[in-house]
Amino acid sequence: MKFVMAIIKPFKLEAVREALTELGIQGLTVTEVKGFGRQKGHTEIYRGAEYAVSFLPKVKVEVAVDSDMADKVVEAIATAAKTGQIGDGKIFVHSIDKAVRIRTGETDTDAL
Amino acid sequence: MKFVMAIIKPFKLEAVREALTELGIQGLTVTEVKGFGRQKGHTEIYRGAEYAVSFLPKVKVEVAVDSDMADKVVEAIATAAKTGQIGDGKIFVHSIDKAVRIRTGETDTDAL
Amino acid sequence: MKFVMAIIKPFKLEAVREALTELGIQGLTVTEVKGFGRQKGHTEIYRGAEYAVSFLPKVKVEVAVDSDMADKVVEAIATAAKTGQIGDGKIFVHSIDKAVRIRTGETDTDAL
Amino acid sequence: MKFPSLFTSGRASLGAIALMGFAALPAYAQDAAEPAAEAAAGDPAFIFNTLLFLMGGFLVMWMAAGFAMLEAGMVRSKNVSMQLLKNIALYSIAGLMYWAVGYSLMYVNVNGYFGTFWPYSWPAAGTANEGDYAVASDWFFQMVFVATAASIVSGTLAERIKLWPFLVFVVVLTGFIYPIAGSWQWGGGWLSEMGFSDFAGSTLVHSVGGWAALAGALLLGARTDKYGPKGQVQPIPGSNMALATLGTFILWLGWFGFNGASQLAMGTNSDVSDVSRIFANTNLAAAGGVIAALILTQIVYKKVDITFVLNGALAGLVSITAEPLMPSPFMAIVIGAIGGVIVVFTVPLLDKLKIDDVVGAIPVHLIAGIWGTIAVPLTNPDTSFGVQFIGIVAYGVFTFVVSLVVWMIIKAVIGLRVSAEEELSGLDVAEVGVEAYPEFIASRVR
Amino acid sequence: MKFPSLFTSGRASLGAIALMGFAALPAYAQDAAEPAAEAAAGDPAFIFNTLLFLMGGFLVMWMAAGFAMLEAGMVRSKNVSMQLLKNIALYSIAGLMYWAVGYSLMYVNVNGYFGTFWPYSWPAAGTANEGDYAVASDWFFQMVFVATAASIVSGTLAERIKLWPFLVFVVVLTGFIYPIAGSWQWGGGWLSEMGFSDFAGSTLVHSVGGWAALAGALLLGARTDKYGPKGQVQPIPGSNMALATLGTFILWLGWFGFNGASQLAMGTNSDVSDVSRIFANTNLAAAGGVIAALILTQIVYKKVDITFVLNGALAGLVSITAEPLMPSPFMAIVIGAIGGVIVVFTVPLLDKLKIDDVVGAIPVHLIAGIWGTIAVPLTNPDTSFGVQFIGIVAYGVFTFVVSLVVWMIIKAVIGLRVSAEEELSGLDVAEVGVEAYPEFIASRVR
Amino acid sequence: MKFPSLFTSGRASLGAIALMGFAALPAYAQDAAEPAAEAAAGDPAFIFNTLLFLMGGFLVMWMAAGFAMLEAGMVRSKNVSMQLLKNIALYSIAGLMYWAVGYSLMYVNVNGYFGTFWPYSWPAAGTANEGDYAVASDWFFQMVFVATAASIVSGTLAERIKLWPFLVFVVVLTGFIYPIAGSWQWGGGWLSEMGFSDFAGSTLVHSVGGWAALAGALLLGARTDKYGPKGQVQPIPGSNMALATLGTFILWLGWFGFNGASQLAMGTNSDVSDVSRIFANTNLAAAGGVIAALILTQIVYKKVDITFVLNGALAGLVSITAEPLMPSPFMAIVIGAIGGVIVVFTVPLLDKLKIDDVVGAIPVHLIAGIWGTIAVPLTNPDTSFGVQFIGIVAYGVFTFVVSLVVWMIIKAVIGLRVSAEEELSGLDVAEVGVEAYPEFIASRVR
Ligand SMILES: Nc1ncnc2c1ncn2[C@@H]1O[C@H](COP(=O)(O)OP(=O)(O)O)[C@@H](O)[C@H]1O
Ligand SMILES: Nc1ncnc2c1ncn2[C@@H]1O[C@H](COP(=O)(O)OP(=O)(O)O)[C@@H](O)[C@H]1O
Ligand SMILES: Nc1ncnc2c1ncn2[C@@H]1O[C@H](COP(=O)(O)OP(=O)(O)O)[C@@H](O)[C@H]1O
Repeated sequence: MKFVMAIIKPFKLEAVREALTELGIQGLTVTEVKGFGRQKGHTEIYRGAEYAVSFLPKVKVEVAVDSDMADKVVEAIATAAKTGQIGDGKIFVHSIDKAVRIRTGETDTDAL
Repeated sequence: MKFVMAIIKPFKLEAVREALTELGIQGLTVTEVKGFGRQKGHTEIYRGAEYAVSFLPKVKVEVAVDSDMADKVVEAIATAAKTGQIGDGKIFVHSIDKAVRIRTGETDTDAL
Repeated sequence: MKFVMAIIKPFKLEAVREALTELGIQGLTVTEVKGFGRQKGHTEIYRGAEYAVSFLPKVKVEVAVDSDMADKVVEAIATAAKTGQIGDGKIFVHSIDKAVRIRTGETDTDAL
Repeated sequence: MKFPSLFTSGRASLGAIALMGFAALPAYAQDAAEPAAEAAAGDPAFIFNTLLFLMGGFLVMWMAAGFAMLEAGMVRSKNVSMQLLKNIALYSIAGLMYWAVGYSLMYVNVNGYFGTFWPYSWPAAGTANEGDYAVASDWFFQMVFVATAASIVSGTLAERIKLWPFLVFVVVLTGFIYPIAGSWQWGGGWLSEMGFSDFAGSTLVHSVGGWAALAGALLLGARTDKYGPKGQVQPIPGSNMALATLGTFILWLGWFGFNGASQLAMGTNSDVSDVSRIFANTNLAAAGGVIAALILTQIVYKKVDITFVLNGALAGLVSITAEPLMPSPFMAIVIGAIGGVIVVFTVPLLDKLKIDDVVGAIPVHLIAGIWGTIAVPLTNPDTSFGVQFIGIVAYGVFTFVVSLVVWMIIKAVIGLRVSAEEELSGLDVAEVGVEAYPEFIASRVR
Repeated sequence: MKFPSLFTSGRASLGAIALMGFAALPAYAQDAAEPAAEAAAGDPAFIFNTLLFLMGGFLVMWMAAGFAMLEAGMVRSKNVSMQLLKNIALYSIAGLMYWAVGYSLMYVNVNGYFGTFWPYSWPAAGTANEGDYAVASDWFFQMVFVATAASIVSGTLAERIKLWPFLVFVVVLTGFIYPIAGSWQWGGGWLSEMGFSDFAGSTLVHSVGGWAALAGALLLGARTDKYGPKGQVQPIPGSNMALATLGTFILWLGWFGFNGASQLAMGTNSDVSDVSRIFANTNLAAAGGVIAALILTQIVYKKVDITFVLNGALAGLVSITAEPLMPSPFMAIVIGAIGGVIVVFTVPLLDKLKIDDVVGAIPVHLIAGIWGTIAVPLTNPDTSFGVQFIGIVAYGVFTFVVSLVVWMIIKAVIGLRVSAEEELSGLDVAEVGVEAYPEFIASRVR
Repeated sequence: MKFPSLFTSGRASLGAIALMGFAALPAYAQDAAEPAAEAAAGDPAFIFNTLLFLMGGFLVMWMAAGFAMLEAGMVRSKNVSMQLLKNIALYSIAGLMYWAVGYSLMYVNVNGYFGTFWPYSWPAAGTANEGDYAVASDWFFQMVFVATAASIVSGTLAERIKLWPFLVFVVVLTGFIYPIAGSWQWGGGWLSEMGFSDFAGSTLVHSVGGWAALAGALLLGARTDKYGPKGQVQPIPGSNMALATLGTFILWLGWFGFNGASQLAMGTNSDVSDVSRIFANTNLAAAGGVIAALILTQIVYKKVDITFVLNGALAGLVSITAEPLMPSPFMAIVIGAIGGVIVVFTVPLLDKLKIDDVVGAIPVHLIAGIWGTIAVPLTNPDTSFGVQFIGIVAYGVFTFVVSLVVWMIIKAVIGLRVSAEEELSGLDVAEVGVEAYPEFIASRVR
């Protein structure tokens, strides 16, 4: 099984969720994060003093999938999350050894 | 070493922490997340218009453990977090190459 | 490629980011988390009743890097995040199979 | 050019005699500002007294917002919308019920034990009643008091009671229980005959609210997980201390109306001097409550629990409410400070009894209310401990028993408590449908 | 020892006659407290009337905070600083413009359709004007009304309008549109001649604000994503119900000043009785609005939407504003309750028309304002439905058309709307530079 | 049926003459409503004056909540409970100290430099003093002023000072420093003899608070990381702009009491007209401050910093406080606007000097306070720049030096500052034990 982690722009979450649902993905987990990257933050002025806001709000989407789904999932996310503008984010994939569904005790692919 | 990531119902956190502590686990990290899954969210009405709340509050628990502890840890979490109701969550396990304790520089199993 | 995840004290974030930038790292992702560990929380009293605050605020920093950078990155974080006091946190490293930059579709090392 | 009469448009203007900022204008309207013919010259005392009720009334009305903020700050974020909703609804119900039946039941034709069952109304527009003040202003002032009593209940029972059963109880409390009990004293009933004294309502308002809350709390039970399996107390911190503090300041401000306007008159030098005395004493008692709670929590717990300090202010205010006029400044401080002490010791006590009072309303309103009522003879020679005691017991027994019965009936008929699951997910999702802070990720651990 | 005169220091003191708490002091100042010589003894009616304006004025001023909190609670967290900024800026602009031109245009030398273009000023310090009240107090009271009208616009257009274009519109609205329209009735102009009646401004203040908001909303368009591709409504929940509720309570409190002081006099027993009646009726109507919205949302939607209940309170208040004096208590409740019903049904209606009104200001202020104005003849025999209708249409046409033209000019010259990207990132980052809640991680999904 | 007398029950009722809403009742109580015998008919001027103090007093009391909210909004979330606690505690201490010694020291038997060391008390219940107003109302009004001065200190020193040392300073400030300094002018002391003029306290209240804060800030040092290693300013944004704005509106509202009631009388037509003038001027000055800050930040920084705009409102208010009566409307706007300009330029200046003032209290209260005092002779011909200057310097030297000494003694004996670690974890955890927003995950980066 593979674990796909995507860092995307927050307003793209709904599009990504829909794209994944269309692929038949039944579950995913979302975390609010802050990203630092090529997309520079902005300079703000507070009470007359400048400061850099270097971290930008992003959303992390995590999906565990069957290995042969992984590429499709990556592609679906990449397509749905793309604006073509800097800061669109990244997708990282790694392998997982095991998955368990807590409710039933099912494991691995059955658990997803 | 293994890295165990569990997505659980928020109110089960305390039970999970206790179960892990009993196993001798000395540290873990917790993140507030939102989950999308078989457990459907609910429909809300705001000012006369319906909308779906598809993301539900969940908690992510992460524990790095010695490989031979991994199964016990998974089991402990699965038992403690179980309500038998839909939405109980998932546990994912993957291998990690390295662990470092920042304070001491200890590595791998010593670092956990 | 490697994926480095560090749990650090929140006020060390800026130092860590600077250390990584000096290494040439161009992106990273930050999450607010709560940690449970050897560093004990504190006991609080609320309206006359004691309770333990066992989770402490921490920050999780995640960086995907080229494999040969991994050690340097771990070292840089370890140095920058260290106070020598209990609770400084941990660094975990695992391998990733794939990385994609959403904006361009570049993959793997190019994507970082 | 004719100006609209008062009734037609509600406006007149002295624009005609306006002085311009930079230059004189060529012409002014000539015939403006014919003052509306006055049937009779005003009686200053009548106007002053009425004004006192109106000012006191709007200050006490503002306390509804104070309770709403205090309670919203003391509950968890998942129950905040519900708590806000209850507060605005209860204030509205109190207003309607006190018109529909409450005021008459409390003040009209009281037979010693209750008055008359009828809606209440006021002189027609453009006319005034005989007497010392406009009755509508008195109605307004009395109405905001009953809302206060209902707010107390709302705070204690937060985070687990369903909306509608709570509102049904409010209907009964504000339409019947409070007015009947009130008629015994302020309506000139049997307790007032006996010489009981409760200037602005330590017992009539605050303890009555507290007894009703206590009855509800016993029947409703504690919030899930408030008390652990081994009986230990598991604190459930409130979500927003800024709101709780704001609420406390609002209540403090409103209390000047609560106590000050309970003088009921300011048309003479001595009456307005008494109102002034009451303002000063009220403030001193609250300050005494704050400082007592501050010092005591530092000593007992090594840290200063802000929620105790906020409760201390309110307990000081409740304590002085039974007699805000007679005490010397020094005695006012002492009476208030003892209120603060009461809070610090009785909040944990209630927890030992497993009575779960989310905002501390029972210590603040009921227990400090009893203390304040008992303390009246310390400074008011026309009163006696015996009669004060009788009054306290009478209000306690009546309110507690009737409330308990009402709560039991409501429980039997429609139920009181949300399901365990709803309590877990929060009442905002379960009953209101609108979360208070939908964008903020709250720690959902409890 | 001589005490400073009032003008020099602003202080005097009766310290000399102070009674000490614990012991007499050896000596008192002997010559203290020579009362400032009074040119003439005061006229109680003059003073009471002026006091009514001052009290009413500060209560209505407080409504500026109410709108700010209500709107801050109903927008998303990324636009909160902007909304707060707009509210404090618009209140300030209203104050300056109503001095610079508004008051004279509305009240001085009105020719039937408008008054005079000049800054307004008051009698010199230490002097008093002839007439029934101090003109400066009237100016103050009228000024806070115009700010209310501007606040209404701010709520509807939230989350997408740029700061400066909005403020430019406020300049025109508060300096010209509102005062000209106001002169027709309260300035003694043609509508007042005709017998139109709007006691405290259901139409003159609330509908005028609502029409201006509607014109702006049509030109500005809805927030991105408010209406989905298939035309469905995609709710955008407000970020903070505690603030929204606080704002509503503030407005409710302020409304006692709004309606009560619109009696314009309290120097006679009957005037102060009327003010009392107005207080009671105002409260009953608001309560009616709350309870109607509460019950209706429970029935229609199965849950009680707190935002509708808050809107219900305000709609009840707006509804009674055209005639808060004449209705019996029962009628006041009915009039207010219909306001609550209006909200529950017209909020979704506007959405169907794709008119995006962030806080529900159009239902609350415009539609309930029309209802309140139409309802006047139900209880005030001196008025007629026909004339009320003419007034409503006249205000509607004038305000809507002029506002639309002004909005169009502003749009053409400097633009109205932030870019899509700025809307996405939030107006706080884009235009204010200071986020409202920088430390809290908000859900940035929308 | 006998109604309880006022002292016994605090209630009476005209229920007997009540008019029923729907039907007449069979019988009314016959003997109700015997008005309490009045020793003497009231003197309207006495009552009006007293009422002015009571109204002004409760409005200024409300400013305590304003400071609490403003400061809670301008600090980081980890220090919010502490800031709230300090504000409610300082208000309470001010109330107790001003009774225990402050008022007498300021007003009773002033020898030119200070008055008498004794607690202060009031005429017995049911009696009235000779003179123009009830002394208790004056005490109440003066007491809330001293609390204002203490609030200023709290804002500047936020986020790093320990609770108890701060409260010890408040005891000294409110019991001694402020009253002694105040006696020089309002107590009829040497500065008032000389012809110094400060109507409502730009210098006596605001600058005094500001000087005390400045002395503390110098000794306490800046917050960790406020100034970077290379001396650069590292902004620390406040956690909640909604609260900061609410606080500002509360203060604005309270200021009508602050300045308006400093007229000290409204028993004559000219006095109440002056109060009206003051209301109008106060509002115009605040609006001027807002608009000046708004335009200036847009020009200088390209974005409108809401915190500057809020400070601008307050600076406008402080600026007009020394003379709110004499200026024409236009001059009031100008005086206030210059206050707004001062804020925008002196906040960064203080940062250059590495004086860390969390809420901008020194620019707003001290610097604008000096400006307001200097500006008095522009509109008040009875004053001179020379004497104004002497007054400003006298207050500055006295308050700064004495405060510095007191701060140094406190520092030596019990220390002033929390440890670096406690500062990092936040004062709420370290000293209060109750976090303000325990459920919300705050960005803990700073
Ligand atoms: N090496 C990395 N490891 C982890 N997260 C990264 C890394 N590089 C970028 N990110 C995340 O991806 C986001 C977008 O990256 P950025 O460089 O700004 O633009 P782009 O995705 O267009 O290259 C960042 O805000 C950060 O959250
Ligand atoms: N494939 C997945 N990848 C990542 N997280 C998942 C996945 N499937 C489910 N989850 C997480 O687990 C939670 C529970 O899953 P759900 O399908 O609702 O019920 P159950 O755990 O009973 O099968 C989800 O809310 C989501 O956070
Ligand atoms: N086994 C683990 N797995 C995941 N996170 C851990 C683990 N152990 C510790 N942590 C994280 O590291 C933080 C610091 O650990 P702690 O034991 O308190 O101190 P130290 O880092 O000095 O050993 C914890 O708060 C927790 O967030």
